[in-house]
Amino acid sequence: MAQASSCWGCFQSLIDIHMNLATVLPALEIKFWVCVVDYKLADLEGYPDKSIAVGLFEGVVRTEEDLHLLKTMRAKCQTLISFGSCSCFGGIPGLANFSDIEECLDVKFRENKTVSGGEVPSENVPAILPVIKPNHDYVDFDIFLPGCPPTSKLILTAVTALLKGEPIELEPHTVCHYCDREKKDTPVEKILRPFDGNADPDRCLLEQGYICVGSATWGLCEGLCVNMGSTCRGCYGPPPPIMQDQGANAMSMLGTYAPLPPEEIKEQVKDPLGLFNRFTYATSHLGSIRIKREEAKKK
Amino acid sequence: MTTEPTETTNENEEWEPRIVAYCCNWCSYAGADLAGTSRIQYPTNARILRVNCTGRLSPEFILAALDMGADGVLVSGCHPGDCHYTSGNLKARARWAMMETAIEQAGVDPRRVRLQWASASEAQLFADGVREITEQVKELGPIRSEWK
Amino acid sequence: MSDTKEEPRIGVFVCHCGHNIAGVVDVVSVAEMARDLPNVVFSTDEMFMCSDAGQVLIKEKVKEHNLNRVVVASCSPRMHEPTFRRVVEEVDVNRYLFDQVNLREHVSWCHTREPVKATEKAKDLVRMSVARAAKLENLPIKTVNVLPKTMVVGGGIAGLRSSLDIAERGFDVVLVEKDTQLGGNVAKWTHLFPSDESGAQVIGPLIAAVRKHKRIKIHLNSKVSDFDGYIGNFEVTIKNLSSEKETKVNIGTVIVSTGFEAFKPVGYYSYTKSPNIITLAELQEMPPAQMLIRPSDGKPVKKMVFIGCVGSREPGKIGHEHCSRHCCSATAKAAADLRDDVDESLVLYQDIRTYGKGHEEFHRLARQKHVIYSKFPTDAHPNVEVAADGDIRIRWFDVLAGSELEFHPDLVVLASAMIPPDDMAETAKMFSLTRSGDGFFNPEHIKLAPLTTHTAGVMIAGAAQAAKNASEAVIDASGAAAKAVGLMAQGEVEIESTVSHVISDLCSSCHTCVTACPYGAIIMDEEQTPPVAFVQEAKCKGCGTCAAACPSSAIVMYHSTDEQILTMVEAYLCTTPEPEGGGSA
Amino acid sequence: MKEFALYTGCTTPVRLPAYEASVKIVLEKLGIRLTLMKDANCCGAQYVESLSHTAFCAMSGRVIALAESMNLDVLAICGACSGSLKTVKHDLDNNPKLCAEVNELLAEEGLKYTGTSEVKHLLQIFREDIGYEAIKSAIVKPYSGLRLAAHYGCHVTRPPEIVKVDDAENPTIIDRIIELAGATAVDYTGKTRCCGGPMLAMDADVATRIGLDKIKNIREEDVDGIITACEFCDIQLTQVQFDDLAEQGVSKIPVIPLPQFLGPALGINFDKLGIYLNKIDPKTILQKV
Amino acid sequence: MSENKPNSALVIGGGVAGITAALDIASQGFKVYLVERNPSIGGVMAQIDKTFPTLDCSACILTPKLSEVSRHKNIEILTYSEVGSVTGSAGDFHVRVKRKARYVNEDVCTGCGDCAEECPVEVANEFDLNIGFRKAIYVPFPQATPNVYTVDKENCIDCGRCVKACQRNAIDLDMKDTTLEFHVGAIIIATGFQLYDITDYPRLGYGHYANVIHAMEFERLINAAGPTHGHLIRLGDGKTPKSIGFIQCVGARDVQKGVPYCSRVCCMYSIKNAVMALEHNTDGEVWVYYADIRAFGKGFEEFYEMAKKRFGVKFIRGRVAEVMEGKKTGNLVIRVEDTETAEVRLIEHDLIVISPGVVPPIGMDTMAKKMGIEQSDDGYIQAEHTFFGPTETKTPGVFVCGCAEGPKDIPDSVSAGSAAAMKATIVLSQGGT
Amino acid sequence: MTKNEVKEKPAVSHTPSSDFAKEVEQEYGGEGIMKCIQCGMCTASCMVASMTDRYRPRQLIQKILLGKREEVLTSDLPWLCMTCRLCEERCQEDVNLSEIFHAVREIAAREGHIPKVFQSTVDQVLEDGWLLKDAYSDFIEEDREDLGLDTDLNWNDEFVKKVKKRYLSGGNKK
Repeated sequence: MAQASSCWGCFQSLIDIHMNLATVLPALEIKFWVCVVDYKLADLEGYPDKSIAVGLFEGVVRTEEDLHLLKTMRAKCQTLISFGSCSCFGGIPGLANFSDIEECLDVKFRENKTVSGGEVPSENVPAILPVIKPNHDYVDFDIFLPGCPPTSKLILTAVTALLKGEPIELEPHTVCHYCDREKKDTPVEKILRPFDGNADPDRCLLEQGYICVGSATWGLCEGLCVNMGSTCRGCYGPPPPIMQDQGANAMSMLGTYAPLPPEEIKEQVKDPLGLFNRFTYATSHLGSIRIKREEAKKK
Repeated sequence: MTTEPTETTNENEEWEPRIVAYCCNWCSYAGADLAGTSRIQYPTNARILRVNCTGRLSPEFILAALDMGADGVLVSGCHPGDCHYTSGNLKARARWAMMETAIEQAGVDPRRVRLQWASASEAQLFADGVREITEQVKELGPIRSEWK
Repeated sequence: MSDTKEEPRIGVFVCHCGHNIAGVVDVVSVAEMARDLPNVVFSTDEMFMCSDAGQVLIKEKVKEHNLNRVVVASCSPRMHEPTFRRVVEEVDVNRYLFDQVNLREHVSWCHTREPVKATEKAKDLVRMSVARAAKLENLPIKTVNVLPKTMVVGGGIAGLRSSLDIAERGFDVVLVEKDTQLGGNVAKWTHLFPSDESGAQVIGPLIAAVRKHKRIKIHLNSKVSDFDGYIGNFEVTIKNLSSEKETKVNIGTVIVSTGFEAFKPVGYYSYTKSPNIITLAELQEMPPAQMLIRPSDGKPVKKMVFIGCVGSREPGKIGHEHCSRHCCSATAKAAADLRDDVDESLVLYQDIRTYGKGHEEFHRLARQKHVIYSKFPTDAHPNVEVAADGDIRIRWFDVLAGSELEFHPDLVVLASAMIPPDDMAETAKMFSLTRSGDGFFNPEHIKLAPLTTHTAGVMIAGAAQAAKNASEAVIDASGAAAKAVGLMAQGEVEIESTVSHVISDLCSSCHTCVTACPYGAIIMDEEQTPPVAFVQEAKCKGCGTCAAACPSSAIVMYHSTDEQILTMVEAYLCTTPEPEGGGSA
Repeated sequence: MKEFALYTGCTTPVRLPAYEASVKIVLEKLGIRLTLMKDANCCGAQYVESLSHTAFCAMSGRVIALAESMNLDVLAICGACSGSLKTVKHDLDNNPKLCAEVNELLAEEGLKYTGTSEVKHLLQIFREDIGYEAIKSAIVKPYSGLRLAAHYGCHVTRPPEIVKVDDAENPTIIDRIIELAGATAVDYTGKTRCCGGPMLAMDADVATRIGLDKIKNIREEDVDGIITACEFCDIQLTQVQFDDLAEQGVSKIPVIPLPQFLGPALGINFDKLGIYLNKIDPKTILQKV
Repeated sequence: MSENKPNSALVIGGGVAGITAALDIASQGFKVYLVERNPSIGGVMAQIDKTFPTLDCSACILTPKLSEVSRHKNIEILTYSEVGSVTGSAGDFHVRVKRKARYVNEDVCTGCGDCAEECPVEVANEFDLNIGFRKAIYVPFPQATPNVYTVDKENCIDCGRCVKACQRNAIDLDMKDTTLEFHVGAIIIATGFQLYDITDYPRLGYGHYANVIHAMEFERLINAAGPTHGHLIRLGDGKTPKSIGFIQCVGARDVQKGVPYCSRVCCMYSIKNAVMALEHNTDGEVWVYYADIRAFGKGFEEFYEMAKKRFGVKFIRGRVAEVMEGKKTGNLVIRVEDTETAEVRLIEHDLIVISPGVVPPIGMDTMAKKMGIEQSDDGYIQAEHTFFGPTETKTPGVFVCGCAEGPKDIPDSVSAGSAAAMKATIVLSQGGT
Repeated sequence: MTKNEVKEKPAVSHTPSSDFAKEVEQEYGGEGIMKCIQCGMCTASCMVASMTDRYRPRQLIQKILLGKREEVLTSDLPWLCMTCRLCEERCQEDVNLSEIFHAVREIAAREGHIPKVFQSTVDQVLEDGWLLKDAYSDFIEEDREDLGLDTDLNWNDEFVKKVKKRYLSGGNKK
């Protein structure tokens, strides 16, 4: 199990399998898991190619080191799993692509509001990459397990299947499939911000005007948020075939639900990319254009 | 969708923008036909793709085209209220509003995309639209140049 | 849908269309380029693809090369797609495996002076079409029954004629008229210029016959409030405007004959500023009297003036650019007929368009009876002023004498435009009809299909299509009736298979498509749990809004799939540079 | 032998006597006898015609009545006279009131218009009364290598439905005779246009320019001469060539009345035809036999 | 045979009106005999290059109709045929049709053209207004329907080479005219029109000056399938005309020539041709001389405006008095008064196109008399009543459509064709009562 | 009022009337005046019009149709027609212009508007019986003699005097 730039939440979720770990762990031989087992990168590099049965890769490639780790994992693992939405779609870190790398460094270091005279560290840190490209642009993955984080249940299902040597069966449905709210098939009359009014707890949030991207999101979460009263923000990315542009789909869906005058829509939807591609900017078309732009800049 | 776009133009030739034009069958495609039969001349840059209705167009089609290297995308349909399918164009218009903002957010000049309404009898309007986006995109340069 | 996913074998046929395409586009090089495209096994160019020779060529080559996809690069598919679909079907290629490239309307005709770039564009378009062709799939050919009943919308002279013809031919008619009586504009006219009859004389017998006919059901004071279904099987709701009572009727065909409205030229020639400035329609509606009298005081009119092209022929003014066709002849006849009543009568005109049979004679008669014709300049229309005492003064320039003229008539008659009725937009929407610049409905083809529309099963007749006189409306009406009867007599008709389809496994029951469909064609299949969306194909008109809206990619729009569209974009943008030919073989 | 009352009109005897002479001698040669009308009066064309239609009818009517009294049809050799007499005859024949009015005046000298005499123009005599065949067989000295332009004269051929001389838009009689005589008839622009003569009174300048325009069009066809059938036209087309406005430095094109042209081909000598009187000498070309 | 009322109709004339009528009757399930005197159906529309006001290519839009007719199982096309006699009454007419010997067996000929290749006789092609050539065995135009060859016996030299060339033995030079007899319930006259013979206007120089042509010749000249392959040239010297003048109202609106009525189509076809001329030669200039521009149909006025504004066609209100030929250039000078300025103008053009009016076709009188159909003063078929029977003749069961009733443009002819079909099928469905 | 209506113009404008046209129509030869549709064929055909801007037969007809009586009668325009009838031959509405202009001349003449040359010529003709009495010189007489033609031209001058008395004394009367 390897980890690039990320919040470590996915592995946290793995740990959250709790008691089930007891049944799973004995079946595993952990060859590399920096935060859990004391193997170094050199160990991983030292294994023969394809000697590891399954690898889980969490996080996004942000640095040269991340990239090296990813490539090494690919070389050593027979099955490489893209683990979590960062790894699958760029995730939240992918939103960094809104700015070019210099802008990022400005915010983070040079003009950091809590540090004066900050500068970009240059020693003992891996070189930072100019842009976040989806991991699968660097290497091929065998399995994608999105989610921010993937639910423990999902992880368990996957791990169990892997142990049995069976294919991982994932339902292709979107969040709506799991949503218990009622649909009346009426178009949206006004788009509401989350702070507007009180939502009818039993009725589809979208129909009420609250932007829920559940219908454009893979429902591996089984409707966790929507059934809890919150709109879906799309953390599982698009449903299979998962390399669709989730944002484009969501906009198409929402435009259909809410054929309102454009001014009204622009007024209410100020940040469509953030709304609809929150976890998938790097793998979206617009994100792809941005990546190409940053790469070109480098040249 | 990740196929690398290729340059079709030679460096020393004058660069010509590549524009994907989605036209609805009932109004704008017919309008483009009429532009032809009326011998209205307009730039050669747009490649018209016929769709039944602008309502058929997900932003995906526009964004994918840009991603594949289109320098501009034109969407032309029936006037709001005149949709052959009642309201497809209203849906297209709403989608467009969000997409336009998104495009801007992503740092792509929104003048690369154009949504216009041209009925079957508005050949001139159609041709003007093609001319306009072509000229606009020419001004902006190749989509690649945005990151040069 | 495709049961046969055999390797695509595409034939490309590039049409010269005589000089039309070949004069601009290097068709030979286009055909050569196509030969090297993936899946293309045959490519050629030919003088006229639509000719018998061209059609035979396609058939021969399909057989010879075992082609299963055909791309014809010629004119607009709006013109010849049906022709070529039929051709490929004759050699057992499904009609949906044909694709047409528009090299004429979209290339050669609009890039006449740029042959090199036009040829580039042509090549791109052919490459795109070939890519699409490879992704095309078989679709079944479907027929539906046609109910033997026609709804005629509008009970004016055209609607009455259509109704009567269809009924006499032995089919049922539902006649819907929004007014409380039949007869339309014609019934209102005491004088039916340019004929000798009064409106009542013309329309009376028709109304009587329609009323009497047992096959015709009349709904007066009614409007179509809902229109659903498809050719042969429309479901119509007719709403009575006063009782609000709704009647549902199933019908097979529709004739829209909603006529026109005489333009009220407010803002022109001081219309409304004097009761003695009226429109030609108002003149025609004036009650019959011994003498022509002045509306203001009932005194006999001594001097009158007609002004032509009021609200017609105004370039750049939307809805008023067209010629209203009937007015010149009507004016000539009116002026001639009324000349005996008055001392002086003038016709101010731009062009005299007495084109119809016998109409030139009205024009000559008017002149013979000393009606003075005076042509005013296109860019300086007559000036009409109404003085405080009601005196009307017209000043204008007579182009032909080169002199300034002035006249003080008792009555000014404005030959105002024929414009669509004010609910035209509503009607258009109801029947999915498009309108042309003149505001009237677009026919299916302006030359050869003037009576049918792009909405299969819906015909148009009379002034609903364009400004027309009553006689022309009558001819249209019978013609439209023939079109309706043709469908009903056959009893069944082929319909498009380009409908949406839900892949139920992928459906997540988000209901987006249900909300999206303007025709209510998508419902949730309650048999399944959870219920998934389901397209009622007969109701689907193929707009594809649902396919675009479905966030799960669960909806396939047949013949317009995402893949079929995007592959074209890709073929345009992501080509590998053509390998340079290594000299001629 | 057919006989006609010859009405010379006012102008021919004075201004172009050679025309009168050549008509007589040529027609005689072709078997037509002419009797000069005595005690005639002006037909009233143009001038009286403009002031009073009735007066005009009376004047032309009297000329025809005179012929009637001679029991002969009228031969008019002047275009204007021919036109006047024919139109008036048409009017009198179709308007009994007018006819009565005229006859009232004529009665004073014992004349009466009854409509029995035909009015014919010279060209009609050639075509109808002599015939092309007869002309052809009478040719003894055919011309050769001669290019000639025919000028018919407005009042000779128009209005066609009344004068009934030739096709007004595409007249052929003179051309036929030119060809019969062995010369080449040349078509030219504006063949049926007016010579400008009638305009002389109101605006001589315009009249001249009209005539010169015709000369210019004819000259473009490289012709040797112009053949006329009306003395007014003949004189006008001759005179304009002497005008200051005329193109300088070019040879003048002889203008020849039809019988004067036909005469030599029939073997009649030049002098009898009065050719020596022609203002633009046609001898050289008429010698092309 | 006449006990059972016939379930079929006769359509006389295979132009666009007749074709429409035939299709509309046949689509109702009745049998139609479509009689056309030329070797192919298609009529005048087949000769036209583009149509106004959309500039659609005429053959392109007509061809599908032609093939629809030829494919229709209820339509029997009788080309190269003329109606010999008609007796009987509405519901049951007895018709005799003379089928002229075509010398080619229609059922066998595939239109391959081997025969024409062999034929040594070249004659002027009347379809191209005698500008181009065809062989003595020929099809009139590429889209001809039926696509079978015809021997033009007047010019055939009986050499028999075509007979040998034909691999299907379809040619029989001894073929005789035959007569076909059948019963029909209704008859539609759609015999169309012809153009006024403009040699009747010597002042305009047609037939006299090489570079004065008429509109239909112009259509063939700009037609890609025409004798010049669509190159607009002067027939006099092969030069490309820069300046073209169109002369209106020739053989139309002319009381003196016996055609007092407006021909309805000339204004528009000339504007269309003017636009096409500029389309062919963009740096040229085009003038139209007219008395009134009658752009009255749907989209016509808009087209007229477009011609003026966008194409820069110059319109002069004034009828042309005469056309004069320049001696060396072959150019033509027209005399006209611009009546809007009272200026007399002499304007030089490289090419003059005369717009002839529409007159009833040759044989209309004979046919009408033979069938006992009433004609109007101007020689067309008299419609029963403007409102009550615009497509009915004075003879019950006999209908009229298209230009047989008077000049009409294509959409009006098509509408009338459908209308006549409607009326005919009412008679058929009611058995003539 | 549409925006392109004529601007206020101080020029004296004429009030159209059909009276004059009716008057011409009543006159002999003037019957066809109402047939004119102003196509310009006559002007284009007219040689006078082609040589001078003063004369436009079509426009003259229109002025009559609009009732510009004084303007027409007091001008010399009606007298400029050569009566060559080329226009009539071509007129597609069968308007007989030269006869119409004769009719107008007659009206003008009755009201004393006669161009001098017309008046003097008429006076001469109606005095002498023919046109060229004064021009018939001895030289011409000799020529005639040489050609074998009558030298006594025998013109009657009695009748014309009667005509003058009856129809044309003091201008003319109808």
